[in-house]
Amino acid sequence: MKPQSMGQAVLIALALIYLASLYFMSSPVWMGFTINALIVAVVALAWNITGGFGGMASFGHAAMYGTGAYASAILQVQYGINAWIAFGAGIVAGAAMGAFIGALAFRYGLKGSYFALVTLAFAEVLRICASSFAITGGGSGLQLRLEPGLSTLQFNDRAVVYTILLVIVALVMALTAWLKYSRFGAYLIAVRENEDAARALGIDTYRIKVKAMAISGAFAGLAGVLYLQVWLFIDSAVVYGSAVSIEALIGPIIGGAGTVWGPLIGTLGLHLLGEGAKHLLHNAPGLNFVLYAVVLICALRFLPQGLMGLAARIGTFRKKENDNA
Amino acid sequence: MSSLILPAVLSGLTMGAVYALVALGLTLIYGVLHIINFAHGSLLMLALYAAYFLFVHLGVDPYLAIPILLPVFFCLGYALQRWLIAPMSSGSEQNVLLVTLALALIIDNLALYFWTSNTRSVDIPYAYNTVEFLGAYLPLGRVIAFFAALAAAPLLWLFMTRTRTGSAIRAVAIEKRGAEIVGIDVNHTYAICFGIGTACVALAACLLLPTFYVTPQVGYTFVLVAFTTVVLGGMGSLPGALIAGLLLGVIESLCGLFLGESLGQIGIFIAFILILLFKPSGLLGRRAA
Amino acid sequence: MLEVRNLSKSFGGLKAVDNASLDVPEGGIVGLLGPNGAGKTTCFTMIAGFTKPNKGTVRFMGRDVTGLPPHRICEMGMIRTFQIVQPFAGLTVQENIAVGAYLHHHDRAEAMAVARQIGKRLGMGAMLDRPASSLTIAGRKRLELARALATGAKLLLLDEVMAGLIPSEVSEIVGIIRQIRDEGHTFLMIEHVMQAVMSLAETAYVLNHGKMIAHGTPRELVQDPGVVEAYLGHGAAARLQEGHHA
Amino acid sequence: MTFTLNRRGLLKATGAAALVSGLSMPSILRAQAQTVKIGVLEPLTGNLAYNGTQCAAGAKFAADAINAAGGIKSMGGAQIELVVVDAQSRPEIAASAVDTLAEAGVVAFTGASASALGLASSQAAAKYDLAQVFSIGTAETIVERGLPNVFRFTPGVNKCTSVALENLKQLNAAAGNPVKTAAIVHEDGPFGSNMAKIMAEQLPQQGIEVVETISHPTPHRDFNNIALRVKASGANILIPSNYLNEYTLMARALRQQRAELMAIYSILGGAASNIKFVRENNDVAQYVMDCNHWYDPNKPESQALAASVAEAGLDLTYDVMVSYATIQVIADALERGASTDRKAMIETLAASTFDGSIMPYGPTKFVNGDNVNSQPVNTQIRGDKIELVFPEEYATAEPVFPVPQEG
Repeated sequence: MKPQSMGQAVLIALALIYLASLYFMSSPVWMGFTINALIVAVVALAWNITGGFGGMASFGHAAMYGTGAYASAILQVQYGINAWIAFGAGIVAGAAMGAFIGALAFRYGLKGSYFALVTLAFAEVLRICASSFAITGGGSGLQLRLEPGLSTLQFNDRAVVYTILLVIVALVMALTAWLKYSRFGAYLIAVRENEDAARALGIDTYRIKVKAMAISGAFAGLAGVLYLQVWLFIDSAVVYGSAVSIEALIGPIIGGAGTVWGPLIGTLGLHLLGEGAKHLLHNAPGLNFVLYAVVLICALRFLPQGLMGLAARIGTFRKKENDNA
Repeated sequence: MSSLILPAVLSGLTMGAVYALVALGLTLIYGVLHIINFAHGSLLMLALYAAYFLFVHLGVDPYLAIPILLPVFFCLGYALQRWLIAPMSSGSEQNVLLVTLALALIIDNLALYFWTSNTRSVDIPYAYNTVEFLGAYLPLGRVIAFFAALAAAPLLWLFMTRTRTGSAIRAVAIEKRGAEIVGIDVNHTYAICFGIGTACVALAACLLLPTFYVTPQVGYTFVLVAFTTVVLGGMGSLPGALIAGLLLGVIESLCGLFLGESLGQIGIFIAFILILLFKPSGLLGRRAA
Repeated sequence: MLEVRNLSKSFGGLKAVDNASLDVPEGGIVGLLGPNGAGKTTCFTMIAGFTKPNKGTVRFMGRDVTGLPPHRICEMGMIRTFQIVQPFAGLTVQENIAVGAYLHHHDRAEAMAVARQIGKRLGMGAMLDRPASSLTIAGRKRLELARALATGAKLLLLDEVMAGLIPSEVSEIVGIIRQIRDEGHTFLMIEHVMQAVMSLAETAYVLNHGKMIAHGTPRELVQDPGVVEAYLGHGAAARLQEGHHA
Repeated sequence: MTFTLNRRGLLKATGAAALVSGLSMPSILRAQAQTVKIGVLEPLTGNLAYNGTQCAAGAKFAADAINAAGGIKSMGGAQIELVVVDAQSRPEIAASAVDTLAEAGVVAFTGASASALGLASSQAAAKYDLAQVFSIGTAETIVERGLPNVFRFTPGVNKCTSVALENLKQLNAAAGNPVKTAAIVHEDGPFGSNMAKIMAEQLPQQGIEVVETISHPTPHRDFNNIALRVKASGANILIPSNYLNEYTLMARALRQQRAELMAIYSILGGAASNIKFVRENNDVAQYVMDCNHWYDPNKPESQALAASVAEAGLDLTYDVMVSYATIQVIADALERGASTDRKAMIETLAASTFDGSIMPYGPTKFVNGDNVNSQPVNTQIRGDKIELVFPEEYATAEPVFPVPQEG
């Protein structure tokens, strides 16, 4: 989690200054906007586990995000279960969905394009199912009753919601950092770099990959639950829609996949860019997505390790390495 | 209900022909470049708009637009691959996926910006003509699409096996390094292949427009089915795509008839996941990833 | 320590390995020789659990390990390396070795300590913090060995560990292998570089067209006309007799 | 007119967006003595952009008309300033956009074209005590939540369905009860499914037997099977409830499969009240009947609106009408309350008895936020026009029921 260079330190500091400045700006608009960005950042961090560390680019993280949101919403709305329990259940459901998709996909050795397609298809099947069944409220979705309070995990004050989200993002990042420097993280990176070599070194690669999907699914499910608790409403297009899956992967790639700070920085940067463009282009419909896409392409070409990778090369703290790979 | 089975099968076949047409381009690109073109649906949408505007502004019948749009979209596809996708993805498979995804986002949202989400459709004099076959009424447009697909697949196959360019494409598909050594311009060949794939989409669009509608989201309606078709037919197999497209059309039609139309589409996705899981090489594919 | 009996594998009618048997005694260095496409690597993949044999058994330290997945076999103490060495590029040299060490040391600090110690033992002390992608071929080969050792393996299956090295590097690695053997490890190595096999292996097997055609000390083998024929083609045996110092 | 904006700008899709920027920039309006801000929260991008843009345009026409007529008189002729924000067809954006509206200081806002957006925005607005007057919001959950800031001026799905069936009964009776059987084709979302359920219960009470019920997803590519099943069922009329794209394909397939129906009678039909559908599919559109939101074409304001819409080159859809009317409702509340206080606004709206809107409604009466005196009316496509055919007091043409069969 520690910055490795002056550039990274500056980048991280910028993000932190922005996040802290919101407490002094007292603008509900910017806070609301950043709350959305932080929820997306949690899915981005989820994607980062499989896509960044594990090298398995999912195009369907909405599958876990939506499952988390729906699990929590169904428990609260249909069964009247306490929001705290439902919160935990959403995370567990996301993890279970991740493990399920992973177990199926990796059992048959899917990777690359095939893995991307199968995750996409799963999200799509779930979207259709969620809009068809009564328990999920069909296409009209599910809505939590507006009852602010600690027991319902609903808060009227934006600043409170914002603070909670900041704490959660920090926790997820801390967990990511811990994972990265654990046995599991080393194994996951080994699987990304060379699966056969990893197997030879005694790594049960199937288990590692499924575990990664489960952890990623738990984070994604957490993001889905957060969305539900903040906006109190979900429907199938919103939580299982492809927009979630796309936003989940763009942020980390631009910020730096496989880094701890990359997903947050990428997501914040993109959302700020989109918001800025909206003001510059006078609300031109949909153009923020065009902008995201252009930035994504440029990042793929010019920033192979994302912003964090770029920043790492500026003012390195350590002795300069000659990297001839 | 039983009296409906034959018309449903025929209807499924004609719909399946459209899936096959869309899938032909996708499978060709996959077979050679080994990438999944996520922008395929968006290019279809673009072609539908092109055909629509040709009709509305210049009065060009969608079928007569084929000779105009085929070369235009070939060039578009060529240019996209040569000067955008290839240089921007630096050769990594995952990057290609992401670049085409980004391209889809760009095309879709620009279309939304310029043309709005309004549904548009063309009102042509023969729109309601039907062909009577074995007591079933088949929409003329769909019958034409069916035969066009039946003709396009073998033509494409002939092109791949009988022409110099076709041989070059196949050489690159099988052994990129080797092809480079014998003097084939790989980047050029890739771009040609992408161009042909995109031209297929233009053909599909011209055949689809008389019986369908255009919105910026229309590509999405077909692209997942096209993915399924490509995977079912075997990634990269032209005859596979044709057979799989027709098969999926019939499956969807019959599922819709007996299980309800909603499940018809879930059926396609479930089929898709099952194929990916159990037989990723598809019906006629050689091998999985 | 390792007993392979009647191992067979065919790919679509083509017999890659046909009834191959071999033994590796504890503490030994055994070579597995053969021309390109003889089935050596296929043999390795079956022994190490990467592919399932059609027929035959593999016993390691008295236990039947046939058909077990690689990670289980590795846990028992047998590990293979790869012909084309690919370090985990995103990690440093020490972290690379630690990936191996994690097998029996779940704690990061412990695994890293083991990695440091093994790295130093293999003469990589100076490069431990460098990214693995910056290593030379020789460095990568060492890293491959270090990673394998770090798993605590008793038996190492080395797949052409000398290929692509210049002679001075070869003698360095030969020295290292000897040193490791003396510390109590056992080796089965596929090798093309005759010099290395000659100086290292006590016994060797020769595989041709999937069949074991010879077994003996390296010195016996180079004099076996059948082996030389298989290895270098028709008439090679005769030519080799004339000028014996390639 | 206070807008320097060229009206033809609206011809383009960007029109509404340009309008947004023009409106939210107070500098343009600084010349005015006093302004009152009203929010317009609509999806200007995404899947629902067409409806949202139409709604935004309707609100603008209303604000123009009111301002031209002297603004809010009780507030010294204060001019209405619209603050238009984009809900992007995403609930969380709709909810966040409420922050923007609150920060801009609006007294109330209208929106949003889709129930999902409206549900999200009204909940966010409740925290600000900010009134939301729904333009379109057919889902009943909107008014079932007990939020005091929610006002639905137009009828919900339940009322639309029962009125539609009652109207059908009367039309059928007037024609000598030729319709005995009906087929229902509905999209499988909540809108279609819910409506199909109500119809299956209520149609038999009108003496009409439901012989076939077919649901389909959205989007759906192929309507041949559905047309075949409708035809095979021998139903006299077809009652569809789906959206424009599917409606278009369905109508074509019915024609191609030569289904002989006495009527296509839709409820809140996406297409049957859509002039674009009429233009692009004129042939199959003929005599299609719809029970939907529609204005009272005989009112002078309605005719003025129709003229303005035509002048701007826009489609006159029910979105425009409904949105126009909701601005009227808010303007009336401002007139009576003469206050920009948000809480006071909610109270004034709740007490509204306004009956001067362009809609064919009785005096407004909000019960739990739902206007009990709203009602849908029947329209029918005739030639290249959409005529109001039922109830008689608002009608511009006689209903044709059943449809004359072609030879």
